Amino acid sequence: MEIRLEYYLIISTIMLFAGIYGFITRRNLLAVLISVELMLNSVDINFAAFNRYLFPDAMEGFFFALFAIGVSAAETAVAIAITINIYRNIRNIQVHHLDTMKH
Amino acid sequence: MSLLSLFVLIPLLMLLGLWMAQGMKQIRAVMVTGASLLLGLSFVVLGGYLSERAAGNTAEMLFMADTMWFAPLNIHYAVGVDGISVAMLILSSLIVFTGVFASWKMDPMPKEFFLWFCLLSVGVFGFFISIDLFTMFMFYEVALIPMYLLIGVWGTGKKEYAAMKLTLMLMGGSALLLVGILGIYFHSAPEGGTYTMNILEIAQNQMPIGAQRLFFPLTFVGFGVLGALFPFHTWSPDGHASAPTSVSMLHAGVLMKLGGYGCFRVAIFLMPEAAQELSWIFLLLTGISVVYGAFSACVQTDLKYINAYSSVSHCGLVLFAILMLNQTAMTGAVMQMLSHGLMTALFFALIGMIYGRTHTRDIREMGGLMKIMPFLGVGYVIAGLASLGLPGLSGFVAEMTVFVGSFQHDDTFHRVLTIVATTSIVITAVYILRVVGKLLYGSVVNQNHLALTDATWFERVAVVVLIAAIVAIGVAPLWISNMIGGSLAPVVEQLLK
Amino acid sequence: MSMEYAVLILLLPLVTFLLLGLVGTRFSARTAGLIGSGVLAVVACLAYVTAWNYFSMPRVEGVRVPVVPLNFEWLHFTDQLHIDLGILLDPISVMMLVVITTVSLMVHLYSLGYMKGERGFQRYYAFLSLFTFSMLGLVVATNIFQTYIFWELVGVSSYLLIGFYYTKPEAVAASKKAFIVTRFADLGFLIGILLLSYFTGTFSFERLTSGDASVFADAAGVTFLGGSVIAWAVALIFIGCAGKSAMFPLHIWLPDAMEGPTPVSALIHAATMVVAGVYLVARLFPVYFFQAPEVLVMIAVVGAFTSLYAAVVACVQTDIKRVLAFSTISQIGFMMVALGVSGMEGHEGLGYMASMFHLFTHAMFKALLFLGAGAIIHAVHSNEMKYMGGLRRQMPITHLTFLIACLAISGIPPFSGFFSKDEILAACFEFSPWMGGIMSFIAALTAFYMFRLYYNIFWAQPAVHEPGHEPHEAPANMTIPLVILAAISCVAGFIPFGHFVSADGQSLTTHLEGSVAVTSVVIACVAIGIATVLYRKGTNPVPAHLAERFKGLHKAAYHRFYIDEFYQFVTHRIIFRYISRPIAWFDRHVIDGALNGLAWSAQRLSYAIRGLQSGQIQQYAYVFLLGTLIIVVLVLWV
Amino acid sequence: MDYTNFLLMRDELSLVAVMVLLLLYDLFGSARSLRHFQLVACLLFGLHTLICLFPHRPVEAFGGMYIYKPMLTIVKSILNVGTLLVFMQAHTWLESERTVIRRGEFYFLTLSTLLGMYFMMSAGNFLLFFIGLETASIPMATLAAFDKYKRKSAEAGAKYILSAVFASALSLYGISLIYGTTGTLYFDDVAVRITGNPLQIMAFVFFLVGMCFKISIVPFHLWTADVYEGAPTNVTAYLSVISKGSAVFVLMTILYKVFGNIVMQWQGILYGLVIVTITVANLFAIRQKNLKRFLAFSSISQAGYILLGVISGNALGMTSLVFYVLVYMVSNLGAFGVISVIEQRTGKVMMDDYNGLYKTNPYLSLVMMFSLFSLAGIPPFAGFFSKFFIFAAAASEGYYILVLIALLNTILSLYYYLLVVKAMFINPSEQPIAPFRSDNYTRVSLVACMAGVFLLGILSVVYQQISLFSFGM
Repeated sequence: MEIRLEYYLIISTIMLFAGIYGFITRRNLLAVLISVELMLNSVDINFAAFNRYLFPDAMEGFFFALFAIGVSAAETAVAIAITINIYRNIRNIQVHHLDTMKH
Repeated sequence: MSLLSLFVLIPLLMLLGLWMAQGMKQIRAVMVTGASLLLGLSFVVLGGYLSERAAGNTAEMLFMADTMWFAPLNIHYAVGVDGISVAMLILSSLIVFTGVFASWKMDPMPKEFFLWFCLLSVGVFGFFISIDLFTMFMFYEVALIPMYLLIGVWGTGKKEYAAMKLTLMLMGGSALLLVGILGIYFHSAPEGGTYTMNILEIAQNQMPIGAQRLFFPLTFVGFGVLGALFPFHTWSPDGHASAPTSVSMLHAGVLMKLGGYGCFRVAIFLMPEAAQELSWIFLLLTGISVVYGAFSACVQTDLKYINAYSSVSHCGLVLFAILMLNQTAMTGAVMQMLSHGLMTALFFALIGMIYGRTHTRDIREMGGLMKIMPFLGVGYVIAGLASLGLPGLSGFVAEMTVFVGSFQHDDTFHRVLTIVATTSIVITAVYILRVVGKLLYGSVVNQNHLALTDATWFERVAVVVLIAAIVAIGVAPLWISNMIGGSLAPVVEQLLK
Repeated sequence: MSMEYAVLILLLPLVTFLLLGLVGTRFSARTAGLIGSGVLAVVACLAYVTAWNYFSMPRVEGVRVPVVPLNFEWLHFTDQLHIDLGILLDPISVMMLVVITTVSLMVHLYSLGYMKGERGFQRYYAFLSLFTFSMLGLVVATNIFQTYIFWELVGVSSYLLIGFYYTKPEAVAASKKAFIVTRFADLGFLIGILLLSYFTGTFSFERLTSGDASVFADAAGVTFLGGSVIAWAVALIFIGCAGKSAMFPLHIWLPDAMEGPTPVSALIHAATMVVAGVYLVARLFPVYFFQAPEVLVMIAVVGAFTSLYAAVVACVQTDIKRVLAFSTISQIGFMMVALGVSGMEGHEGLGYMASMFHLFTHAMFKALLFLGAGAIIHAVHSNEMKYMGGLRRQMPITHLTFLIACLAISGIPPFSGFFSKDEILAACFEFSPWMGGIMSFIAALTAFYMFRLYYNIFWAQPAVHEPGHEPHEAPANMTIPLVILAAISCVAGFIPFGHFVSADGQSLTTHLEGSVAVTSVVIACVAIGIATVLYRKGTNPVPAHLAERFKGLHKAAYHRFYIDEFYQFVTHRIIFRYISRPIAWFDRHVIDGALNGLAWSAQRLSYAIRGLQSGQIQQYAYVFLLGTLIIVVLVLWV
Repeated sequence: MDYTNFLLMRDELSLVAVMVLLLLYDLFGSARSLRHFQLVACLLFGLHTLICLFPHRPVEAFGGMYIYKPMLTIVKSILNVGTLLVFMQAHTWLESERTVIRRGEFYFLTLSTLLGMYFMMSAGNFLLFFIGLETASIPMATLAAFDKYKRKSAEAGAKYILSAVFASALSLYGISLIYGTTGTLYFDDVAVRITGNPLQIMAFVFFLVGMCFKISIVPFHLWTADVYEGAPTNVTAYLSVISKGSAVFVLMTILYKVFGNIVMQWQGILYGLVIVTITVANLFAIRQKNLKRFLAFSSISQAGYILLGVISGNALGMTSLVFYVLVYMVSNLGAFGVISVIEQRTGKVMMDDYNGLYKTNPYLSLVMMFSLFSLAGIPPFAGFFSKFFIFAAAASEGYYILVLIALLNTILSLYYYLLVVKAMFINPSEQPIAPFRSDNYTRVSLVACMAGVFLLGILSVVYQQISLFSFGM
């Protein structure tokens, strides 16, 4: 069976929306972070797949994916640091507790 | 340095002087010196203007100066005056001058008060000398904002509400105005030409009629808000009632004239065709203003409200006359601006002085003041008589010019409106005499008032100067009417094109 | 010939006004009064010289030509329309100069005594000077706008003088009423001027009355509601005249105006200002006659009705100044009628001449009556008849002069009123017998109420006076003017008035119309006789019976047929309650309310949408996503 | 590979040098000498600002990955000056007991974000752009959470990082689709290959919302108020002017350069966004009692006005936008400076606390008032001029109705600015903030802000200089 570009795109889109869904519904900050990673990774799949299937002459897509992975790692690091900080402050990491500032 | 720029420079120097002044004496010294310089300067300009004209100088604007300011947009700092601006400059400097005397005993924070007062003057003078739309608009806004603090800090009654309302409504007006100005700017030259903000240059170029139809109402209403155009006038009663004396004077006396002046200088001068087409709508509104303000004034009990509504009526007449779009009526409009400026300033000055003594402005709580303070009483009567159009005082000259001019249209619409507007002279008489009767005549209502004193010397200065000006215009109107009428010729020419 | 000195006639009173008005309090009362009176004496002399010079000028083709010694542009409207200030001397203006300065001088002198010791004496003289100036300016106006200017100025000086006792509420109310009513009438005047000037392109009297039909060419065929536009214009102008001259229904201010000092009533509200309306109609007479004859008829009708109305009311008033006030209204009615029935050429212009003549004689004897009344009021400290009676002994000079005036107004020869009234009646009879009959009846009524007044004051039962306040004759400076005016009233009738003043400027020789003269004298005598019977003793019960019998009529007449109440209703109910208050309410609540509502709704909206900012990061993301998708949808499918 | 390419990146190199020097100084400086850290940092950064002040010829490095245009010098200088002002205002905060040991980090993190912005602006390729964007935003989260003992600060950090990642994920998704449809990441090539097919437009929208997040355009603004309120005041100031300013400029250049083919679409989108942003932000702002939150909404509405400069798509728009950002920066920093110094001294940030401030601290009140007036667009303050020009820019393309709506909104905004003025000047107070003397750094920065507020408009040279380097589509 031939694996076509569409398959990758479908997968990546599903990942993206799964990530978004997770982001919006998860209660735990870490779960939310994981969801964000899903979103970022879907993008990486996109880049790689486009590069492989449509524009195999250059490596732009791959490189972009690489950089994106690096950046997302950095983001996660910072996010986790902040999460820890939150835990130190309020002793839990429930997202809905982060609402002292509103309206 | 052009002569006219001094009008902006002197108040700025006054700001500086005030900043450094210590104590009430120095503050007064700065203010009196500055205001006198301004007054002197305005008469120098007047003299210069008249002699230039007498010498046959027929340029549209005199004493022009022009400096490139924002080259990318072709914005200049451009000044120049014609007869109308000269008249307005004299009015402004007179009122600034008398305003200083009327707020001689300012308390608290006199320094701050006068700082804002000077800033206000910067705006006012700058506006009248500008012939560049941008500069004009800038000065216009400069004049608006100090009002907020002047009323909010030093006012009385519902001052915060009034100050906010006034500021926001006027800003609303200037919002419309700014769109209008931008529209004019981007149609100031044919496609591919260099756009310009210079009024004289824009007038050379015929704006497309479509654009005129769009921007004339915006510009007119924008300025009209400040000119108390019905139904955008409601800032005026509350604002005037809450403002401190000299601010009311300056605001009703000069600032409201910015509206009329702008309507005429920008809206009508630059968009004559749309003015012809759309004037009827605004004529209706201003016609309503005239009568409506007068009727409203009839039943007010607060002196300042009476005068504020009377201002709505009189300023309505200014816009009304401007919209009549002929030379006589417009001359009348400018004279009405002058006249209303002077007499309303006089009114507010006197009201402030009376209020300062009786601590009430409710006419039901006062009576028989003529006997107690004859000077102020007589002043009030004279102001009242000027307001109801007594010949020999300025109001008559202005109103008659307006009425005769307005009547020169040969269609029923304009005629009927003119007749409606003329009825205001009767209603004006009703409310003026009502106030005079209740306030000054009759017996003393409040026995505590018997101990009150008449005007002090500085109050007398303010009152006498204003009365003198009112009488001067009323007795010898020809030169000023000719000066104004002559300057209107280009506008009328535009309209006839 | 040059008569530039006529300018002084105007300037001197003005200067006096400024002097007394600005620094009057620096002078003692006496000095101020003397300055005022002295200046006025000079002015009067100047007026006489002017009159002498003018009337001794040769006629041109039998016509007295006007002289304009001064005319300058005061205010420029358009190239055609401009207000000039100037002096126009022609027969009627010169005649008016004489009348005004004479009466004014008498009043000035008289006031020296009458107003002695009043607070604001200087102010009083300042206002008198202002009035004199304005009135003189009015009569010498060269154009209709100048008339309007001075018209307003006399209005305001009248306002100031009526309200002279400004601590008295009635005086304040009366002054206000006078001003507003006349102002309302002036609105008509102003609109009339606007109309007239628009269609004729001029304000100038010379152009308007030149008889040149081309002046009115523009108005040809322009009609409005069936009347020609010129007719409308002059009818509107007549409304102004009616207001000033207290024609029905705009007369209501005049009786109240008696709240002012009595000499003021004599000067302004009897002799001079109130005849300004008559004067203006006379001034524009050719316009009325040639362009709007229907308006002339209207003037005659209004005049006659007013005259009748006022005469009836005068019969039952008890305040002597009010009686005189209504008498004034009635007499002005006579003048108006005379103008209304007049023609233009030659003898047809009799009415015009008679009107002016009556104006002249009336000014003298009515001033005399008022000044006399002033002396009486001065003596008894009241206006009411019931506090008077039997004064002929205490006040012989006043009595005598008053009697002369009463005879004059009643039209008994050889006093002046006889001649002028007789000519009016003759003109009326020529116009229509009905008119003549009515006017004769009014003349009889006049004689009746004047003698009712006379007997009630000087005969009848003497009222009881507090000891120490016995009535006494007025001082010399008050009686001398009385005597002078009485003398004039005696002889003025013999002036060949038609020789000086006539509608077409030609000399008009008049002669007594035997039948008319005899009838009127007889009627007057009968009326006087009735009055004598009824009121001489003051004990005759018939008047009371009559009043009881015709209770309704008497009461209505006493209340001046409720015209004032009607006005009260209109102004207070309709204007204040149903126009002004709703407008003020509308302004506060609807217009202001709309703005406040706008502010309020912004606040509400702000509260309503605050849930958007819930503080929940996930909701933010949700909104974020939603926003993105909405944009995508909108961009792709809209 | 030609390593001399690196030398073309003068500004970035200079900035990196400053960062490294500061890092080393922080690490190895003696405790005694570290007392002057603030001074040294400001001086060093000031030097950098001077270096960056002079434009040089346009260059392209790394095959078009890095692009320099003289306009960038102006924008970078504006950002530099702004950052310098923030540094000076941060003095009191940084010297406070809890923060003093971490002040080196503050500088390093701040400068990292600045570096990211530099790259973002100079990018000629989506890759560099993306890296710059992330470099600018990740340290920002740590800055927001800088006051680590404060719950609000931590919350702000969390909200910022989560929102930022979410936004950049969507944005990246958009970029990936753009890549998929055009086959390239270079701006110039993408620009040519954008045809306006639905997929591209969708991709563009995803990309755009990522940028809108940074600029805080409604409805992508919701993080703004919370983060502004929670973050340390100086960070908020930085966030509101520098971060926003750079993002706006980048957005504009990308829209001009890359998406010129679908100008109709993005103008339409911006049209709607401007209206929604200004209106909603103003409506929120009128109720705010916390001044930081208040300024957050004010800055959102200002962002709406800034977009008016983008929408016109011509050189006038760019000039006006850059000028607007400059003026907005000095005005906003003036306001934040006052809030910051008062918060540090008294801990008060509520509007009611400011009642009667003029009586006790007249100069601070005046600075605040002038700044707010400038933000409201009142002459003679610079804000008037910048607003005028931005409206002129929009009007130049015929967006009169948009301008009118924006202008009517200025009434609303004037209302809430006046509320603050009213509190300071009119409202009486039982317990006004006691008079105090602010430190010299703050003073200098406030004076500089006021100089900007007063002079930037009146001295037309600034505007003219900007206009020399502006370009349109």
